[in-house]
Amino acid sequence: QATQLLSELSHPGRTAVTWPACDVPEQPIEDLIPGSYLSDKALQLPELTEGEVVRHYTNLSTKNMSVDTHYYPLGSCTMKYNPKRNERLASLPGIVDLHPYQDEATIQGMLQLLFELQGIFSEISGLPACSLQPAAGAHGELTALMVAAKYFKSIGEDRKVVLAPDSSHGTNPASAQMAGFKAVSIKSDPAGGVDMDDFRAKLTDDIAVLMITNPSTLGLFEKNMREIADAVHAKGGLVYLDGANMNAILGIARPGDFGADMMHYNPHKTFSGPHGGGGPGAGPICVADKLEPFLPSPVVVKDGENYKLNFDRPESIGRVRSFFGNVGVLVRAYCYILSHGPVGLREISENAVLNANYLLSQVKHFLPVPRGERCMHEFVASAGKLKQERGITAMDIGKRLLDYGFHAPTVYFPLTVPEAIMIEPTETESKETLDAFVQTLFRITEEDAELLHEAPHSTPISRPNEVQAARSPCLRANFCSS
Amino acid sequence: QATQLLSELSHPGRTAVTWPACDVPEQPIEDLIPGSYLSDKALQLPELTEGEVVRHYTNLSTKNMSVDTHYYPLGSCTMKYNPKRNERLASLPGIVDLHPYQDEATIQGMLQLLFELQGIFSEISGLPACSLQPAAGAHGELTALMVAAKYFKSIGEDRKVVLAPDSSHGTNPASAQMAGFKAVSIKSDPAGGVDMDDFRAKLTDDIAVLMITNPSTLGLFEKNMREIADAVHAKGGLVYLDGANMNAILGIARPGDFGADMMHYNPHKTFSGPHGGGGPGAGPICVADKLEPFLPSPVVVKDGENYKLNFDRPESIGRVRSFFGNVGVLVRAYCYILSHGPVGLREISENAVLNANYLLSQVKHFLPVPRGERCMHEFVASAGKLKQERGITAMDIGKRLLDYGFHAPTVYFPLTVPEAIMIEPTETESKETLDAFVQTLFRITEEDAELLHEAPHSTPISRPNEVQAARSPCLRANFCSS
Amino acid sequence: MAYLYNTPDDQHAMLKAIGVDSIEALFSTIPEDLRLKRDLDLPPQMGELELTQHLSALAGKNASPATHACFLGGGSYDHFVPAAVDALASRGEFYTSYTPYQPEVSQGNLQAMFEYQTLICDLTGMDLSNASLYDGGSALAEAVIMALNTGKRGEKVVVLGTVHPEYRQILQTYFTHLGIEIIEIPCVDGIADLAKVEETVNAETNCVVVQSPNFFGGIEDVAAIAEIVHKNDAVLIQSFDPISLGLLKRPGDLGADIAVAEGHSLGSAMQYGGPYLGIMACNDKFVRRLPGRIVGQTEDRRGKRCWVLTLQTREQHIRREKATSNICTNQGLFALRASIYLALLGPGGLKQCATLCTQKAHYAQTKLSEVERLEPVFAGSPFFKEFVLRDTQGNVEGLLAEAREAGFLGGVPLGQFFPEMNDCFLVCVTEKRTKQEIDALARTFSLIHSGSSTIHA
Amino acid sequence: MAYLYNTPDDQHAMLKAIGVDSIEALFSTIPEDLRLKRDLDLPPQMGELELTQHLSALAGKNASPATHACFLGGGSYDHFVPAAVDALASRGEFYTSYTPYQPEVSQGNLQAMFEYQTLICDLTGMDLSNASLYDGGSALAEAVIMALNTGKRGEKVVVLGTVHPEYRQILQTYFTHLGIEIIEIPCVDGIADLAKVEETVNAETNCVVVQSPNFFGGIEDVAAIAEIVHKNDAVLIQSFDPISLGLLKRPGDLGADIAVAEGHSLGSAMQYGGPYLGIMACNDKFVRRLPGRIVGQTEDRRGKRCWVLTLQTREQHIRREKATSNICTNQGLFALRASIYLALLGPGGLKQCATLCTQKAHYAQTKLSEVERLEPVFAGSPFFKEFVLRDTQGNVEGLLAEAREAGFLGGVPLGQFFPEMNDCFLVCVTEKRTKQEIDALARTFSLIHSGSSTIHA
Repeated sequence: QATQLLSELSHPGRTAVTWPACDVPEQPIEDLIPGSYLSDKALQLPELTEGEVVRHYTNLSTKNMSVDTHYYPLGSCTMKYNPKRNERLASLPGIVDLHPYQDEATIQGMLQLLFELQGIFSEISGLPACSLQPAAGAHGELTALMVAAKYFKSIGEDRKVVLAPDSSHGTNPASAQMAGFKAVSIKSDPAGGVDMDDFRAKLTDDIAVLMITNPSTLGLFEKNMREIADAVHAKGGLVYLDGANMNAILGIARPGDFGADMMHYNPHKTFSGPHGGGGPGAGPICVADKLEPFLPSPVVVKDGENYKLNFDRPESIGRVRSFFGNVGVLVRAYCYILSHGPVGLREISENAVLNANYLLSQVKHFLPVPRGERCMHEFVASAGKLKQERGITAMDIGKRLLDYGFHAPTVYFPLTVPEAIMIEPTETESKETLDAFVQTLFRITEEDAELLHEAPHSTPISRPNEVQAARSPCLRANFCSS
Repeated sequence: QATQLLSELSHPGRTAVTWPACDVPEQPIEDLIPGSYLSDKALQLPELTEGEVVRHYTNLSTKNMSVDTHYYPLGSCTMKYNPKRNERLASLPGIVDLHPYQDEATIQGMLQLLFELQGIFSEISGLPACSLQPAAGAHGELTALMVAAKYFKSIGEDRKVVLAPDSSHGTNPASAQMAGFKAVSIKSDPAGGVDMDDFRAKLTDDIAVLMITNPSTLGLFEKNMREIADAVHAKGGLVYLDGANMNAILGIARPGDFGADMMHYNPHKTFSGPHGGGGPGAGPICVADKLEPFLPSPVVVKDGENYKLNFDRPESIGRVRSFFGNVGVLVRAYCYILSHGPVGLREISENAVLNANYLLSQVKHFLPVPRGERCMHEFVASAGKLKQERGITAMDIGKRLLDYGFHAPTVYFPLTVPEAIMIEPTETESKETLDAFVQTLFRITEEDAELLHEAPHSTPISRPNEVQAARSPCLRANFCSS
Repeated sequence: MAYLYNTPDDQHAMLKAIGVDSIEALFSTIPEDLRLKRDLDLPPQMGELELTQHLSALAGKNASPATHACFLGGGSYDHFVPAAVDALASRGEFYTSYTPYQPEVSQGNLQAMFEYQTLICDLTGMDLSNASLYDGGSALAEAVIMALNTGKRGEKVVVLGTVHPEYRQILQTYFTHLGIEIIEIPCVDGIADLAKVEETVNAETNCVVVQSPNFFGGIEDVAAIAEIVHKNDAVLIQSFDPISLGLLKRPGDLGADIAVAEGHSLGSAMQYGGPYLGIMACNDKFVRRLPGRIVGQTEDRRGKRCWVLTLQTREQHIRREKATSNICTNQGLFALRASIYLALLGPGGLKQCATLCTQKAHYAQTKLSEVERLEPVFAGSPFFKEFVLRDTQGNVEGLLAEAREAGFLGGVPLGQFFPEMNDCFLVCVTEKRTKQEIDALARTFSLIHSGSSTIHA
Repeated sequence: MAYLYNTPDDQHAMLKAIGVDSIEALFSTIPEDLRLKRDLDLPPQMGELELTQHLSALAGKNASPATHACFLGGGSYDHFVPAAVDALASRGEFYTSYTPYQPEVSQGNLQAMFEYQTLICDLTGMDLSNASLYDGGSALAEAVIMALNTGKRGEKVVVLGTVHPEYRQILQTYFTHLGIEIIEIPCVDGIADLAKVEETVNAETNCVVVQSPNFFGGIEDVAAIAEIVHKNDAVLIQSFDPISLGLLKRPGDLGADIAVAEGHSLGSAMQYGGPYLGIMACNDKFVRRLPGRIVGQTEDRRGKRCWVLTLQTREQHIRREKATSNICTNQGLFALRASIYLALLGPGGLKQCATLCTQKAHYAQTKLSEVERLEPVFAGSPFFKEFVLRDTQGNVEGLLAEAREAGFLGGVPLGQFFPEMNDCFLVCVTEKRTKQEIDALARTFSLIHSGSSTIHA
């Protein structure tokens, strides 16, 4: 039903909204605003009834796979269950409807929550200072790198290089670039860790920051973590931890304890913020004491019994976002963390790692996992051999999984593994589901190659022509060449 | 995904709920309640995580057609759009969470709403007294018939007969039976109205109540309404209006003005209460002044500036339901009525009738509509000829519509039309949708008979074996012979 | 205009297709003299913003358990509703669909109802459940109808005085005018007097209605009553509190033939009394006499397991005046909520919930009974989550009004139901009440007693 | 334990399959000395009931527009959100899915984003829109990056002083440490001085940032500024208020090359500042430099129209340090909300909404300016829904604190952004404010002035 676009469903004269009559004495609008500023064209927005809008979007929604409907082992994205209570609580009056410029006296409950959350994030990270302002993980990276830049400036050093392993998220080098650094890539060793020779070779005196994802995108804990961090510190550099994979080590190891000076969290991954079809996330960062003065303003402080916003931070990099931050996401993270407590948080990681290792132990027999027998919260299998032997690609396998009611794992990332299939079960899936997934995956590897190339077969659409989409971009309705 | 039953998904040791620790000094439970009263068996409820429950029910939901997803022209059920604002407003704190035994001082807002709603229902019906207590339309019928019984008793008359046309809802005779009356059926005339000869023949001196659905289930306004009502009144009987079809005459004709002494509303039909997969509805009734003393207790009254519950009603039939009534449904009706105002309410009926007549004008060319060229808010087509000529039944057509993404109309009701197909478009569907429906319906009548007998083809299941279901009833999991 | 689709252009095109000039003409079948010649006298239209402001203002005039610690019970309870219940039951596919007349496109509702029936059977220990009735009170009336219809000779209905007074009123309304005799066994001690039951129930008794936990919170000796009832070949109908079954023996284990309940506690809000959920479960022998919808399992043409409405020959739309009941709508959405609630809690969660209610209620009874002005009533009887207190100063109204000012909905005055108990009130303690709230209520009652100004909870 | 699935039995079976003895053993790859040897020092676990009570208590410590008539603006606005927006956006399939990497099972999100892009283009009069950015402030920074990256020689960024002060701070944070010169044109009269713009913009200017309606609510002469900017071959970036486009000329009509906005007003709550919606639209020429996700239309193998993420070679996951931005997540859920909002309002509804804001704001300006203590600032400039008042007694803090006691969030003090304006505050009037509230605020200010005790709204 829902493949028509809003613009195609539009029908002149329909509307879903009735505004109240103007209850103040009305004046001709031209008496209030000069006519030259007023639009002389009718807006081309669609005209629909409320029922049509509801039916359209309800039907659209059912064309998505989602965590609420399907197993979604999308590696690196931590598609865990998003608790319904968090949605309810983040929508409470007095939470959802606060204006960011309300006087502090009227938002003590909110400030208390945010103050506590700063402390919670610091405790989990082992890094004592926290900023809740960044709007997403990548934004947190950028913010932290700006903090680093200001820190070096404050001590009179001019450092330009940001190192990151070649298996890192693309956001790492991109953030380095945006922050004015030079992004340099470090090779991975055959076991998937940092190639120590390459690392040492690239660890020059002008190292500013080493960005490391640990556990890595391969799902491995960097075995030389301490040595790497010590080496960076010895050169006067800072270590940044990409916290995308914190789901594996909550309460088990703290970045601040294993050498990081800065990190971000991805609350939509680790702390169950809903992924929202692409966002919003949030990107709170924690840093070591010496970097605290440079964090964005404001931060929440406690003054006696009162909570306050502290803007009086002369060394701060300033602002990276309007208002306080992605509070709605942070409230959900707070709820999630309180729902677990210290023991529960550790159990999250234990079970995420248990689920991943269990899957690994079952999958490796028919889909090689090149990097290691053991993993943290996710692992990367390879269809390289299948491709060589039968022409079956990681993409084919991913697409075919859709037919069986499973979302595909992440494919072709990290780039260091050929035909990579990156599987992250998360802790909120049952052994039964994992078993069903493994059986299906195995069955697919035995299926006819042609069938797989043409997959998926039972989804609302078959494989789209992505080349055409990029070659002759059609980016809005009624404006496409085709 | 969701065809497994909860009991099959259950896994010992899982749960979705963590209750708080007991914060009062705990005592051994046997010290509080004698052991012989305590269960000695473990409950056999399913054990699931929250995520599993969410996924199960989310997927289950998508196996339903619904107004939010599909056109649903189910005759007699008025499947109109259910406004989202009503759901939000009926869920406001201070509305949704009130305890029925709160002191009147703490519920003045609620009582005001209910008091106003009593008045609104009376104004729309033209009958001055209202009880909001009945829980559903059929319950309203029963209640009104009890009111009638008590009324006759109060004037020392012993009347036993309740008349109702053969095209009426089954609830009419069933309610009459439950209320202790003898249900007698009146024939329909060829045009679908009350057969006046049969009516006169059955209008005996012990007539208690004539129950009439007007507009009728055939979608026709009873042309002899005044004459019928006068005749009943002349015999000392009462006229009851089954308000199921009020959607056709809001602000256009009032039952109290055309002869009814009593009526019920179906707020889930006329006033957009969601149908909820079968309910809840509500069944408020309005009655003439002389019947007011007999209405159930309590009713809401206004005393100066205060609203009160009046229990001091010595002639009342008493209670038909615990507490006040289906308040949540009534709040939605109130919202719906205020969303329209007097003009808007009439427009509802005008457009419901317009849509139905438009559909009728298009459908009659290929599916005969035996009773009349014109209709009110719905009409009944017949597949009788198609069945005779090609073996295609009303059921076949209904099932095939499902394949095309339309819910089936009501079939085989009323019983007076062979192979009845009862179509009620409602006012909240567009001409485009009606046109698409007509085209599809036409296309189906041209399709191969075999294809139709086997329809539906694209739904989650094919036609179920209903005979087997009734013959060897399996009414709970793990307790079926098959 | 709020939700309409037809624009004037649409209307014009449609009228043309119909072949009439005006919408007015479509109503020509309504005799002129029967039509309303004026606009309805109703409040003017409000858009969504105005309506929201209006309803918010009305809601703001109510106090509620969101603002006052709620110790009210008596058949409607302030139990906790997990967010997942609201989230799932508010999906449009559930609440904007109707009775599953077309099973091929209603498997969601049908399976959910079948699961509901299963859950209710497991919860109650009964053989069968229908797919829900209106509420606990009318469900009880339907149970009596079902018992009367089973053909046993007796036509007398015996009802214990500890049954919810409103439920007893409903039975009076439904049956006395039909000439069916309802014999109420007065309750003196807040619990059934077995000797009186023995004395009253006889061969003419069709059925006996007991409630346990009863209206005063007391737990009846249902098994002993069942023995008396069955000895007389009568039907035992038990009204129960579903939450209590986390701890107490199930109606089916106690010998009930029909078990009915107010089920809103299973995941639905109090809503000022409705819509609620009428639970009805029974023995196999009633299978073709059950009122309301029933879902059964079967197979489709391809042999796939599926579910349908079944045994419809009991129902009014088929059998008309010969139907087992006039019921048409059920409370599908609230049965769904109950299922989701039970699936979330599971056996352990329900047991814990019931245990918390019991522990806290007993703590509260002790604590509140220590208030000088108050004393426990029926103190000897075991109870679940409710108990009765007497205000020795005989001013229940005043006491509760002052407590209300201090932030408490402190109890249900019993004088409205039992004139002889107008110095008593019923206190309910659910799992939501905290020790802090209970202690504060006790302190408040004490302060009221001593005449001090009260403090807000 | 809250949401876990593995029971001890499951864990045991899984460990056995893995071939290790304990969960502990799975962490053996983490060097012993890097592990935490204690429990985290965090609050203990709370079940849902406790957590609900805790959050409700926190919420209860906040005042909000639900309890206080809100006249706050400055980039975050108390506009009305229709219930349908919440109902639809809260469907699990929307909010628990992620970036549509698998288009075959993400057509819902993809089509919704394509429609969002279409709606934004239609709303702004621009050629292109991406699928959203974080918020209005960072969107503006991304717009400047995009302008700087187009290859025009100039590296100087000119920003008008009437642009939101926080947005200007963000530009400072993003760019000054990179050595990019940001030239702010001070604002004296609450509106851009065209002569100063003319004077400042030159061949070295890469882009000019203007906001209209600006931070003070004033409507800038964007067309005139565009002329100056384009004469100097620079890029004009306009930050706008989407609601204002119900009345005002669109950025595309005024000559903006890039249009950015804070879009939360389109159907999302204020949420104490986020998550919000960064809108970015631009001319065709930026198509391969746009940051963030973009959805394009294409066909599947069977020729069916469908939608995919496209132009991904701009993005960090492909291009790493050569990407146009580091952005990975977008604000998909809030773009969805904006789409639903715009689809509900349509052109007429948006125009009416904008008109109500304008009429009411002007009424309020007049009314509040009549208060003896207050006077309008920048009174000569046309404005949309916000305006500045001066407290002639210089005690903005005290005035607003007293108004708060009377039930008003009366305005945003401007001293925090402009030290020279610490006797001024910004008042915003949306369609939600009623004449009654405006009059009551005026009365309250008067009463405060006269020293009378205030009354609650």
